[in-house]
Amino acid sequence: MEPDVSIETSSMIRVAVIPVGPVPPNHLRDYSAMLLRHCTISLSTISSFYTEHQKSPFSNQPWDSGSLRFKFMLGGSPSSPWEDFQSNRKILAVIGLCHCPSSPDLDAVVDQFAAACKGYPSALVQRCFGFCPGDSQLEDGSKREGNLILFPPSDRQTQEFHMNTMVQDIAASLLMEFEKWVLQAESAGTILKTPLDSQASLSSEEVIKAKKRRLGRAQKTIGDYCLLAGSPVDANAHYSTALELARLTGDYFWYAGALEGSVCALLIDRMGQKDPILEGEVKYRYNDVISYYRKSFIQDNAQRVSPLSFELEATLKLARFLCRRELAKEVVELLTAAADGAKSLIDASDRLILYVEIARLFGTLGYHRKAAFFSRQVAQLYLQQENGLAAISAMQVLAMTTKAYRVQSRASDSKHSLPSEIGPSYADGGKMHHHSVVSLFESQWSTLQMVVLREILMSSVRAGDPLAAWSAAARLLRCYYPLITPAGQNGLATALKNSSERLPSGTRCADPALPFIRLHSFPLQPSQMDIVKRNPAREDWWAGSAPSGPFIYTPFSKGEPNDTSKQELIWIVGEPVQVLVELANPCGFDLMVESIYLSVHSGNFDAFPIRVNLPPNSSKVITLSGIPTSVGHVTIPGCTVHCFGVITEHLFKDVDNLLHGAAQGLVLSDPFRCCGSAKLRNVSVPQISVVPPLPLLVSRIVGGVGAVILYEGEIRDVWISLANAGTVPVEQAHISLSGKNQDAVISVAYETLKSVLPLKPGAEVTLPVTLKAWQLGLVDPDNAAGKSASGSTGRQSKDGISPILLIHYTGPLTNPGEPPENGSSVPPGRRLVVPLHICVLQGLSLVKARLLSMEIPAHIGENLPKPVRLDNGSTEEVTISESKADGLVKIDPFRGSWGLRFLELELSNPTDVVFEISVSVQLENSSDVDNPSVDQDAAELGYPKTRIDRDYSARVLIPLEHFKLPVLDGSFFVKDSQADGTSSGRTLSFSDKTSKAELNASIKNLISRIKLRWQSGRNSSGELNIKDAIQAALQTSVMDILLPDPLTFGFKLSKNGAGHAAKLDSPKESNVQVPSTSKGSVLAHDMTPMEVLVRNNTMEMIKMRFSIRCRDVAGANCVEGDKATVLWAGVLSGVTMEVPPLQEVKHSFSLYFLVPGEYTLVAAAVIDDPNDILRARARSVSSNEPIFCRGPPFHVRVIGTA
Amino acid sequence: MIGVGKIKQYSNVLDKPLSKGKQEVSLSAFAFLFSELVQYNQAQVDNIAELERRLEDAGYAVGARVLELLCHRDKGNRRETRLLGILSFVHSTVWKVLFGKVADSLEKGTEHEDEYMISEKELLVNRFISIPKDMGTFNCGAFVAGIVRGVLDSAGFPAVVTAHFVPMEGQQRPRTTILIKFAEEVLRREARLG
Amino acid sequence: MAPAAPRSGDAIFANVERVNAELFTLTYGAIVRQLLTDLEEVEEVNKQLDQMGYNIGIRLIDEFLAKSNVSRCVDFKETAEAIAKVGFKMFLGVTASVTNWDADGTSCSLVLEDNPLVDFVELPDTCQGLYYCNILSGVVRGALEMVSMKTEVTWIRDMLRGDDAYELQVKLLKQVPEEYPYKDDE
Amino acid sequence: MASTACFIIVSRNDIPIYEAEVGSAVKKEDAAQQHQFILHAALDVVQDLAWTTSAMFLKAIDRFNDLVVSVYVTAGHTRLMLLHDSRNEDGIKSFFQEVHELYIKVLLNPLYLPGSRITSSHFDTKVRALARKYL
Repeated sequence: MEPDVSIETSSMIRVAVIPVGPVPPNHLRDYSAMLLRHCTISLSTISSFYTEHQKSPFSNQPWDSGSLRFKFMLGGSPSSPWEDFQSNRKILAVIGLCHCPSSPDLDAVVDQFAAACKGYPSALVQRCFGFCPGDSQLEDGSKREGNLILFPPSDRQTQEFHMNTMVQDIAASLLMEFEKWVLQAESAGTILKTPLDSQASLSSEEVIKAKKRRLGRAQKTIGDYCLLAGSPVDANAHYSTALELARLTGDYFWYAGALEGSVCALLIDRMGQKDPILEGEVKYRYNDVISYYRKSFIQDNAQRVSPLSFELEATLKLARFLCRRELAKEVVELLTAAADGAKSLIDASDRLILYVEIARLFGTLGYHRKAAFFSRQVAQLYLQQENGLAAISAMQVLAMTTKAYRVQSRASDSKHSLPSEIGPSYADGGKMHHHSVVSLFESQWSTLQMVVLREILMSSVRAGDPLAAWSAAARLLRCYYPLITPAGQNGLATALKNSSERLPSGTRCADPALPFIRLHSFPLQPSQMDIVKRNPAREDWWAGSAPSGPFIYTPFSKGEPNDTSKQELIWIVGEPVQVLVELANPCGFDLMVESIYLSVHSGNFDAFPIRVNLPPNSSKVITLSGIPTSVGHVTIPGCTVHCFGVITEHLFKDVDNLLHGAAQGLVLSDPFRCCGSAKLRNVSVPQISVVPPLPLLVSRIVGGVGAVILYEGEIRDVWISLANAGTVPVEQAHISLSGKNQDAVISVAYETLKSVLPLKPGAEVTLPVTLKAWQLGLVDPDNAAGKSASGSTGRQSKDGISPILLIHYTGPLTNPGEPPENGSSVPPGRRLVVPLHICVLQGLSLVKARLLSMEIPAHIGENLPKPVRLDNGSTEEVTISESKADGLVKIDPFRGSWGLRFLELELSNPTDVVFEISVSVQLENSSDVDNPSVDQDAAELGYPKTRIDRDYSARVLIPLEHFKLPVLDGSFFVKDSQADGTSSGRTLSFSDKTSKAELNASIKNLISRIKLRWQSGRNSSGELNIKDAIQAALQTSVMDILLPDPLTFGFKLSKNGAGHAAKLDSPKESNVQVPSTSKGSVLAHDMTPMEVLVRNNTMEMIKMRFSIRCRDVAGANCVEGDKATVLWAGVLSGVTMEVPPLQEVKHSFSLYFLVPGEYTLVAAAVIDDPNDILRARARSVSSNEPIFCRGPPFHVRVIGTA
Repeated sequence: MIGVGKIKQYSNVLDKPLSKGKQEVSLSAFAFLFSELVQYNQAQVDNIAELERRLEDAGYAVGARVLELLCHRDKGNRRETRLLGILSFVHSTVWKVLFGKVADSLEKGTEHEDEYMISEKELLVNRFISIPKDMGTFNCGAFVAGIVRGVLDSAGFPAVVTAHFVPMEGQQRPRTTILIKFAEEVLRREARLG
Repeated sequence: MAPAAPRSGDAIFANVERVNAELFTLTYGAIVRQLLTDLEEVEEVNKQLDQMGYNIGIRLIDEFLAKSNVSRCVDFKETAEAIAKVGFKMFLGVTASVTNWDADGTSCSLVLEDNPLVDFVELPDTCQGLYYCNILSGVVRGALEMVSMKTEVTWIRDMLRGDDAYELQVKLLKQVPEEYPYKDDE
Repeated sequence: MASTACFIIVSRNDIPIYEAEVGSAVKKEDAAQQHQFILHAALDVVQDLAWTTSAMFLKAIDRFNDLVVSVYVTAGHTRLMLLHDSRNEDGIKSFFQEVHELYIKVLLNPLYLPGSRITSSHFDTKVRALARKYL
C-alpha cells in the first residue's frame, strides 16, 4: 500500500529525486524545495520544448487547459510489482541533485548518476542538476552534452526560473516519450502481468485466458499513459474499451483498475470542480471499483498476494474524495470498512500505512477521537518493532493523540489556557455553578489517559527523549496518583529521576510533577499594614485615609473567598515580604524539593528559594519570602519548583480548580485532604502593588521591656527611641495619641522629634514621654474586669487600656530615584504605632478623711489674744506667716482655740515600698479680692514629712482655721448666701443648682489648696488624689470653716482698772499683784475692772443688746441668783450698743469675786433688726426670729488672799 | 405513591417505580418552601444579580432532571433534536407538568434570530412573592429561567435564559417573560440539520 | 374540649390549590444541594434546614388554623393528632400517625410512611449524618411554638438511614402562655 | 450471554460516570482498556448521529474489528454505550431501556450531581443483573 493516495494519484508522473555525490542536507533540502514547487506543469508552457515527431496518439489533448502532474519521490523508491497494473506506480523519470562544490569531478558525477539510474529501468527521462558549479566546472560542463545540467550561480529568482524551464523541458520530453510508448504499445502490445496472475502453473487455458485478457489490459495501460500525459478524454476512451474487454474476459482486477482510471480521468476532465452529480457518479463508480477488487480476490494465492490493498486504497481514495463534514456518515462507513481490512493485510507496513491514512482522514473529518484511536493503533505497531526510530515515530504519533485524550503537555498551550479561561468564571461567584464545575473536568477519562501517558512514557524512554519521558511521568504522577499503587508511584519517581539524569541541569519542563502547592495566606508585617495613603494637599496628610492592609472595610464581606480577591497589598521596594504556601505530597515516597520559590513574572521581585522535604502522604505550610525590587505590580501565579531534577512552574489556579472538583466529587481526590490537611477557602492572590522605598521607623522604650509599672497617680518619664531602619530619610513626622487613658500621657516631646527631622536612614532619636498613672478606681469596667481576671495585683498591662502613640511619618514627596512626573502619585506615608504599656499598681491609698474640731477656752489677760483672722491682714506678711508655721501645730494657751477644726486624713500603704508623704496647704485668699498682695499670699505652708512604712497606715492633721475669712462682707457673702440660699426661703431668686455649684466652687477652692504629695524610692513620686475625700468630709460644716461670726467678743483686764484697784487697797500689795495679774490671775475680794471688746465683722453697723455671764466651775451662774458669789459694777446685761462696721467697741465693767476658783466669762448678744446677711449666716429661717451671737468662753482664775 | 396511605417499603430507591407525576402537594406548601429558598439565598449574596444567579442555579438542577424524567415518561423516550421541538417541549410538556398548565405564550424574538420568549401572565413562583421596592428588578422567575436553562442546556441547546417583568396595559401586575437566547453553536447546528 | 367540627385533612387537601409534587420535591432537593455546597458541613445543613422549617412553621400555622377550623386546641394530645391527621395532609398530602405516647403524655411520635420530600433520595457516603427531611422537624417546632407550645422535635427513624419509616419525636417542653416568636437569626 | 461486553455510561461532558465489563469472557486488563478506547473513539460518531434522529436507541453505530458499539442517548445526552460481539439488538435495546430508567432514578436523587460518577452499589448490581438478563 502507499500512503497519501487519492483518486488523482493515477494521473501523476512519478519522478525519483536522488542526491548525486555528497550533498549537504541543508542544500539538499533547498534544492528539492526548489524542485517541488513545480509539481504541475501546464501543457501550454511546454509547447516550446515539444516537437511532434509523428502523429500524437493523444488526439484530444487539452493544450490550453491541461497539464502534467509530477509526484516527486525524494530519495527515490523501490520499484513496485504492480507497475504494469498502474503505470503511475512506475518511476518515469529520474532527477539527480548535485552540489558541485562538494563533488568537483563532473565526470564522476555523471557516472554516479548513470549508475543510480540503473535502479530505475522504467525511467524514460534522466536529468542531473548541478548547483553552484565553480567556473572550471562551468566551462567543462558547457563542453559536454548529455543530461548534466549546471545551474550557474546567480540570484534565487533566476535559479527558480532556470529550474522551471528545466522541469518544463523534462515534462515535454516525457510527453514525447509517452507518445512513443503508446504508439508502440498499440502496435506491438505487451504482456502485462501482476503478482495476482499465478506464475506457478501456466496451464494451457491459463495462457489462453491471459491472451484474451491482454488486449483489455493494454487498453487500460494506454489509458493510464493518456492520464499521465494529461489527456483525460483520450484516457477515458481507452478505459471504456478496456472495461468492455475486461468484463468480457472476467478480468475483474483490471476492470477495477480501469474503472479507477476512468474516474480519475473524469475528475481531471472536470478540473477538480465538484458538483453533486459528479460526486454521485464518482461514489457510484468507486463502490464498483471496491467491489470488483474484492471480487478479484483469489483464494489459492491469498496467503502470498491479494488485491486487498487495492481494495483498501480505493476505499481510502473514495473516503478522501468525500471527506467533508456533511458526508461524515459515509466517510465513517468507508473508513470503518477499511479498518476492518487491516487484520487481513499480510504486510505489517501496509497495516501501518492503512491506519495512518484512516487516522488522517478522520482527523480531516474533525473526528479527533477516532483519529487519536487509529494513531494509537499506529503507535502500537511502531512499538512492536523494536528499534529506536520506530520508538521515535511512536512517540510522535502518540503526542498527536494527547489532545483528543486531554492529556496534552502544557508545552502545547491549548490546555494551558484552560485554567485561565475558567478562572474568572468562578472567581466572581465564590462558589461555582455545578454544571460549570463539571465542564471544568470535562473528559476525565482516567483509564484511557493513564494508558496513553504510560505509552508515551515508554516510547519516549525507548526513543531516548528524557524530557518527553519526564513530562509524561510527571503528568501521570500528578494527575493519577490516587489510581497508582505506591509501588507504581515509586516507579514513576525513579523514572523521573532517571530521565532527569540524562537532562542538562536546569532543564525546565512545562508540566509540573509534585508537590501540589496552594496559596495559604499573606502574613502581614505591621510595617506593611501601617502604610498610609498620603494626601499631599493637606498638612495632616494621613487624615481620612485609613492604613491599607487588613483595615480596609469591604461592605460586601460575606466571608466568601472573593473578598480576599478584593484585598490589596502594598509592598515596599527593598523590604522583605513573606507568603505562606501549603505543599502536599500525597504519594508514598519521600519528596525532596531541591528548591521552591515564588514565581513572579512581573520581574520586579527577588524570590528566595528554600529547600523542603516532604515525607510520604504529608503536607506542610512553608513561608516563602522575597524582596520587591522595583515599583509596579506584582502578580504571583504560582511557585517555581526544582524537583526530580527539573524546574517546573506550579500554578495556584490549577490546584484551586482541582480542589473545586474534589469538593464536587468530580476529581479523583483532594491531595491536601488525603494528606490530612484541613480544607481552607482557596485564597486568590490579592492585588499587590510595589511602592518606592519608604522610611521605616522602629521604636523601642529605653530600658523598659514590657510594661511601665507605675503606682496610682505616679508621674514618671519614659524614653522612647525611634530609629529609621529604612533607606529613605523621614521628612515629616507627627505624633498623636490614641487608645484609652490618653490623659495618662502628660507630655510628649514633639519638639525633640521635629528638631531632628529629616531623620537620616540609620539615625536615631530619643524622646521623653511623661506619664501619669491613672487611678485604678477610675479605669473603665472592661479592664476592671480584666483586673479581677488578672488577680489582686491589678496589673493592667493589657493593650486595651494603655494609651498609644501614633507616629505618622513620610519620606520626601518625590523619591530621589525617579523624576516627579512619573511618580505623580505621592509615595504613601507610614504610621508607627507605639503602645505605651502602662501597668498601674495600687499605691498609697486614702482610707478616710474626717473633720475634727477642738475647743480650748482662752485665758483672760491684760491684752487680747491676737485674733487669728488678723493673720490675713496685709501688715508684716512674712513674719506672720513664719510665726504661723509653728502656730499651726502649737496652740497659744492664752488665745485658746475655739471652734478650731482639723482635717484628719488616714492613709495606708499596702505596697511593699516605703512612702513619704508631705501635706502642703496653699495660703491663697481667693475671696479677698481687694487684697493687692494675693499672689504673695500664695505661699505654701510645708508640713514636716510623714513616713509610712509598708503595710502601715498613718494620719495627717491639717488645721483649717486659716481659711476663715477676715470679713463677713457682702461681696463674698452674697455669694455665700446664694450658697446657702437653699435653706433660706427668701433667696428663691437663686436656682438651687447654681447655688450648689457656687458652694461647691468655694469648697473646691478650699480643697484645691490642700495637696498631698508622696514620694517613694528614688524617682517615683506622685500626688494622691484626696479631693473627693476632703469634699466629703467638709460638705457638712463648710460654712463654719469658711465664714467668721458676725460679732466676736474678747475679754481683757483693763489696766487702769487695775490701778484703780490698787488704790483701793495698799499700793505695795497692788504692786505685788500686778505681775500676778499680768499673769491673768485675779485676786478674790477685790474689784477687778475688765472690759469686753465687741468687734463687728460685717460691713454694716450692727445694733445689739448684749450681756455678760460669769459661771463657776459647776457652771452655775454666779452673778445673779440668791447665792451669787460674784459682785459686779457696771452693766452686765442688756447692754445695748452699736458697733460700726469692722470696728471694735469697748465696754467696761468690774467684777468682785467672793470665792477663789475657776470662773468662765461668756458674752452673748442679740442682734436687733439684722440684715439678710446676718440671717443667712445664722441660718435663721423666719425674719422675726432673733439672732443670737455668742463669743468664745474666757477662763478667769481667782486666787484667794492669804 | 404520595398520599395513598400505606405503601410498601423498598429496599432501595432504585426498586421504587418512577412516579406517574400525578401526586400533588398544596400550593402553599410549595410557596412556603420557595420563599425560604429565596430568603436563604438573599442572605448569601450582596447584590440582585448574584441572587438571581443562585436561584437560576437552583432551577437549573431541577430542569436538568425534569428533562430526563419527562422525555422518558411523557414523551416515550423521544429526544428533542430540533430547536422548535425543544422549545415547545418546554412550553407545553414541562410547563404542564410543573405548573399544571401550558405556558401562556411562546414567541420568537422580533429583532434577534436567536431569541425566544415564553410568557406567563402570572408565573407560579411570582404569585405569592411580592418584591420589596429596594430589590428593584429582581424577579423570582430567575428560578424558572434556571429550570428552562437546565432543560435546554441538558438537551444540548445551550442558551442564556433570563426572567423579566413586562408591564401589561390593563393589568396591575406585570407578566413574566422568560427570555431565551441560544448560543450560536445551536443555530449553526440547526442550519446544518436543515 | 374537642374542636367544633375539625374538617378531615383529605377534605381540606381536596379543596386547597395544589402543585405537582415533583416540582416540590425537586425544588427541595435543589435547596438541600445548595446548602451542602454552601455550608459544606452536614451538621450545618441540618441546622439550616431546621431553621428554614421553623420559619415556615411560624407562618404556616395561621393558614392551618384558618383552613381546618381546628379551634386552638390546648391539649397537647389533640394538637399532635391535628398535626398528624390534618396538618400533614393539607400541606403535603400525606398523613402521619401518632404513636409512642409517653406516660405523662408530653411526648409522642409522628410516623410518616412516606413523604414527598424524599422521592429517590439516597444519601451518598459524603452526606452521612444528614437529616434530609430536617425541615419538617423545624416546621412542627415552629408551628407548635405559635400555639404556645415549646417543643423539642427529633428524628427517631429515617428511611434514608435504612429505617422502615420516618418518625419524628415531639417532646413538649413547656406550654407557655402567648408569646411572640423571636427570629434568632436576623 | 455475550462473551465480550463492555458497558459504560458517558456523561454529556464526555466523562465516563459508570463502567462495567459485563462480558462472560475472562477479564483481561489491557483488553478492558482497549474496549474503552474503542468506546471513546465512537463518541465522535455518536455526537453527529445523535442529532439525526430523535430516537434514543441508535443501534450499532460503530465497530472495530469484531467488536460492535451500540449506543443509547438519553434526553440529557447521557450516553449509554455497549461494546459487544454478539448481535442481539432487541436484548441490547431492552437492556438500555431498563438501565435508562435506573439512571433516571439516580439522576432524580438531588444529592447526585449530574455528570458525576455513579457510585451507588445498588446501581451496579442491578446493571450487571440486567446485563446477565438481556445480553
